[in-house]
Amino acid sequence: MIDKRVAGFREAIAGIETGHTVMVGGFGDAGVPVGLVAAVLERGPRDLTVIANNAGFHTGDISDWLSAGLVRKVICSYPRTSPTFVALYRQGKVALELVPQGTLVERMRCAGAGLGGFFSPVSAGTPLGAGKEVRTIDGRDFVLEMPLTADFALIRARQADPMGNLTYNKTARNFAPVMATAARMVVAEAIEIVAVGGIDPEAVITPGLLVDRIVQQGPRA
Amino acid sequence: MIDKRVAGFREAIAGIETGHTVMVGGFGDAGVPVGLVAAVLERGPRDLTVIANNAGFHTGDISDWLSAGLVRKVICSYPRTSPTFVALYRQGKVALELVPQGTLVERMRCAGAGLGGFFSPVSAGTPLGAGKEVRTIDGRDFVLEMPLTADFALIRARQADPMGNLTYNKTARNFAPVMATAARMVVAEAIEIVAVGGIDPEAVITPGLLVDRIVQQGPRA
Amino acid sequence: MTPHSRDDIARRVARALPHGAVVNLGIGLPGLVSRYVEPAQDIVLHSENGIINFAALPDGGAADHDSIDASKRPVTVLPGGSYLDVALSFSLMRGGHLDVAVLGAFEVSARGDLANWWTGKPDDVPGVGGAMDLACGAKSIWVMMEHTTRDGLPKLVDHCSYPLTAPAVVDRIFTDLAVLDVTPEGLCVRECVPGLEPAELQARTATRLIFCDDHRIDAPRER
Amino acid sequence: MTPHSRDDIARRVARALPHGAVVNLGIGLPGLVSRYVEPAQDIVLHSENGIINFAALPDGGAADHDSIDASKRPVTVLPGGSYLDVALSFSLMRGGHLDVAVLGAFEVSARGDLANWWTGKPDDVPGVGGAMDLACGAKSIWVMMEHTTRDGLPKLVDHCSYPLTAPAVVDRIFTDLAVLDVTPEGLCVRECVPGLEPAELQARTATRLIFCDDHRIDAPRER
Repeated sequence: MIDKRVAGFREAIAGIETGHTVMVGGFGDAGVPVGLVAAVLERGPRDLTVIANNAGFHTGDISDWLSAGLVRKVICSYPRTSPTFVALYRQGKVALELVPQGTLVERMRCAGAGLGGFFSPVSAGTPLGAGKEVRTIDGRDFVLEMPLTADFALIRARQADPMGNLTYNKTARNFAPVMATAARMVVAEAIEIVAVGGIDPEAVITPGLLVDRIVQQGPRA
Repeated sequence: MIDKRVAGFREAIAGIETGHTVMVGGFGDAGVPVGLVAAVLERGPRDLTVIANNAGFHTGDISDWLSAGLVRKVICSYPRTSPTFVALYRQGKVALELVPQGTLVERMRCAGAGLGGFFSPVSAGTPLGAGKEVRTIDGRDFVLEMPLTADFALIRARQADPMGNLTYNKTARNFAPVMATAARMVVAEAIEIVAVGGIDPEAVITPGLLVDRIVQQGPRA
Repeated sequence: MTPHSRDDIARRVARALPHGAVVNLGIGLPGLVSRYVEPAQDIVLHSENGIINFAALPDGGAADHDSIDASKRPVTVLPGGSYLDVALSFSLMRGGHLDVAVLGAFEVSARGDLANWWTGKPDDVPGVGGAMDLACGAKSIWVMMEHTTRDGLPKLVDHCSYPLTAPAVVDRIFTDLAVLDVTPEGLCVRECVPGLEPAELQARTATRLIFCDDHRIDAPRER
Repeated sequence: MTPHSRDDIARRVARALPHGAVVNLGIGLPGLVSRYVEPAQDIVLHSENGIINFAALPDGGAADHDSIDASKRPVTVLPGGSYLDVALSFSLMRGGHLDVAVLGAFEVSARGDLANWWTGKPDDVPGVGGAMDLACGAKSIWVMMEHTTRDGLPKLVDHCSYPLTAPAVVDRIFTDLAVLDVTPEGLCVRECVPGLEPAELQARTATRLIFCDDHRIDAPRER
C-alpha cells in the first residue's frame, strides 16, 4: 500500500536545508500550513528563499521565519502585510522579488507543467516589467516570464488520503494545487485524513501522485 | 435571475456561421456533445475550422460535418480515427493542422488565460516543431506556441445549473474545462440541469461565468 | 456644490453595473459598491483569491478563516457560487472573463494609464497583489476615487507621476465630482455634481477635459 | 534461442517497474504490461485523457462511454484514483510527474531518439495524439517493441529514418531479444534471451552494441 503519512510535523519537513527554496501556501489566514511552518521554525534552516503570496502577517506564519533570521529572500506579490518583513527590508536584511499575483502563480504552473516560459501582458510598461524581454503580439506588449520552482512546497488540505489525494476547504485552496505541481517535495498538512477511497474521484483537486508526505493537522492555535 | 438555459439545440448553436472556428469537446466517445453536433449539421454553416482532439470516429460526431462538406480545416492531435477525414484529406478537400495533444490543450488554455504564447519542449526537433521559433533554455530546446481561440466551444457536461456552473462525468471531462475558457461563446449540453445551488461550490469544475448557454441533453442515441 | 460622499460614489458605480455582470471590486474604496448593488441586478462578484458569487458575511455570521475575499474580509458563498484555485482565478481575470473591475487609484492619465499600487517612494515597501492582473484583464476597467488628493492635488493628469499599474487600460472614472470616460481624445465628462461649473471641474483636473455633447449635469439617482 | 513472446516482454517490463511508480502505458503493445503488474507493486496507472489509478473493466462489467483510457478501452477507477482535465493531465506528463512511460516504437537511435508516431509516407495520414508529450515528460522513457520489423529489418539504429517523436529521450528498451539501456556511449545490452550470442544480437541491430561489464545473459524471471 502506498502510504505517504508521516508520524509528525518534524518528519514532514525533514530535508529542508539551509539555502533551500520553499513555497508556502495560503492567502491571508486561509490555507496557511501552520503546523509545517512551526516545524520549519524549530528545525531552523537558514538562507531560505520563500515563495508565497505574502511575507506573513503576524506570529504563527512565515513572519516567524523572518524574525528568526531564516530567510534570505522573499518572492511574493504583497509583502506589506508583514511588519516583520517591512522592518527587515528597510534594514536591507532581506531581499524581495515582487511579482504580480497572477504572474506568481502562473510561473509556478509553468514550472509544474514542464514549460520553458510564457508571455504575459501583466507588468508590461511598468517597473515590474522593466528589464524583461518584451514582445508585441497582435499590437499588444507582453513580457517573457520564466518558471518558478522550489525544493519544498508546504500546503494545507482539507482531506487527504494515504495516497496523497487532496481536497481543500473553501478559499484555502488558493495557491496549493499549483504549488503541488511546482516543487520537488510536496508536503501537505491535512485537517482530516481519510482512508483510500474516502475521496470521490471526481472531487480530488490535487492527485496523489503530486504529493510526497501527508501529516495530520493538530488543533488550530 | 441569471438563466442561461435555452429551449433546444437549435437555439443553443444559433450564431454559428460560415467561416467560424468551433471547438468541440470529447476524447473518443467520452464527452462528445452529440446533440449540439447534430444541430450544427442541420444548421449547415460552411468553411468551418474545427478544433478537437480527433476528427471524429463515426456517424453522430464531427465526421458528419466532414461528410456534409462543412469543414475547411481541422486542428487536432489525432485525425486518423475518422475514415471520412482520411478520405477527404487524401483528396485534398480538408486542411489539417496537426498539434500534439498536450500542446493543443495548452494553446487553448493560453488563449483563455490571456497569455500571448509559451515555450514548450514538445515537438522541438521534430517535423511538428519545424518552422517554429526555437529557444534553448537551460540547455533544452523549446518551441514557441501561440494561443488558440474559437468563436464557439461546444461541450458536454454532467450537471449544469442555470447560471452555467458545470460538472463533468468521469473521463468525459477531458477538453471541456479548457475549451470553456478559450471560446467567445461557450455552449454546454448537460446530462442533467439542476437548480441554482444544486451544485456544491467545491465541486464546480467550470464556473458559470465562462458559460453562455445551457441545453438539456436528449436521450443518448 | 456638494461633492459626493464615498457612499454616493459607490451608489453611482453600483447603478452603472450592467445586469448580470461579473465584477471584481478592488481593495479599499471599491469594496463599498457591494452595499449598493440591488439583488435584481444579478451581479456576480469575483475575488481573485478564488471565490465566485459571494457576499459579505451577515452580522452575527460565524467567521471562517478559510472563507475570505481578497481584502481578507469574511465572506459567504451564495447559491451558484464556486471556489477555484488562483491559477484559474487569474486566468479568468487576465483572459477577459470578468465584465468589470472597479479599482481605486492614485492617478489616472488622459489616455487611461492607471497608477494604484506603489508611490515609488524609497521608504514605501512595494506590494502589488492582484492589481496589475486585474488592470490588464477585465473587459472594462473602472476607477473609483476622490477627484483630488487630501491636499487638493489633481489625480487626473496628463501623465502619471507614480509608477504605472498598467498603461492605457482605464475606461471610466467615478469621482466625488464627476463621471468621466477615457476616449481617444482625452477625458470626457459625462456627469458632474449639481452646481459644479465646468471651469471649476477643470481647475481641479490636471489634464484638459472634454465636455461632450451628451454631457449632462446629473446627480446620481438616489434609490 | 527462442525470442520472447509479446507477453514475455510485457512480463519483463512489469517486473522492472519500481514499487509505487506512476506509469503511463502507451497505445498498442505497452497496454499488455498492465496484465502482469502485481498488486504488491502498487503501480498507479495514468492515462492522458484524464484518469489516474484505474484498471481494465472486469469481464461482465457495464461499459460506460465516459470511462475510458487513452486507447478508448473501458476502464474503471480504483480507490484512490481521480479524474482530471487534459490540461492538468498533460502538465503531469510534461512536468516530469510520471515515473515511467512505456511506449511502442518504429525505431530508436543509439542516442535515444524515438520515432513512433508517423511513417512520414505521403499516403500515411499523420496522427500524434499524446506521443510527443509523453516522450518529452516522463522521468523514464521505456520502449517496448520487437527487436526487428516483420521483414527482419533492425529497429535499433544509428539514426532514425522515420520522423522523430522526440530526440534523445529513451532510457531503456525492452525487445523480444534483449533489454538495453541508452548510455552516453550508445546502447548497452543488459540482458539477452537465453542462447542468443552477442554477435547474433549485433547482427539484428543497426548500431554498435556495448556489452557492459554487468551484462548478464538472463531470461526474464517467470512468476
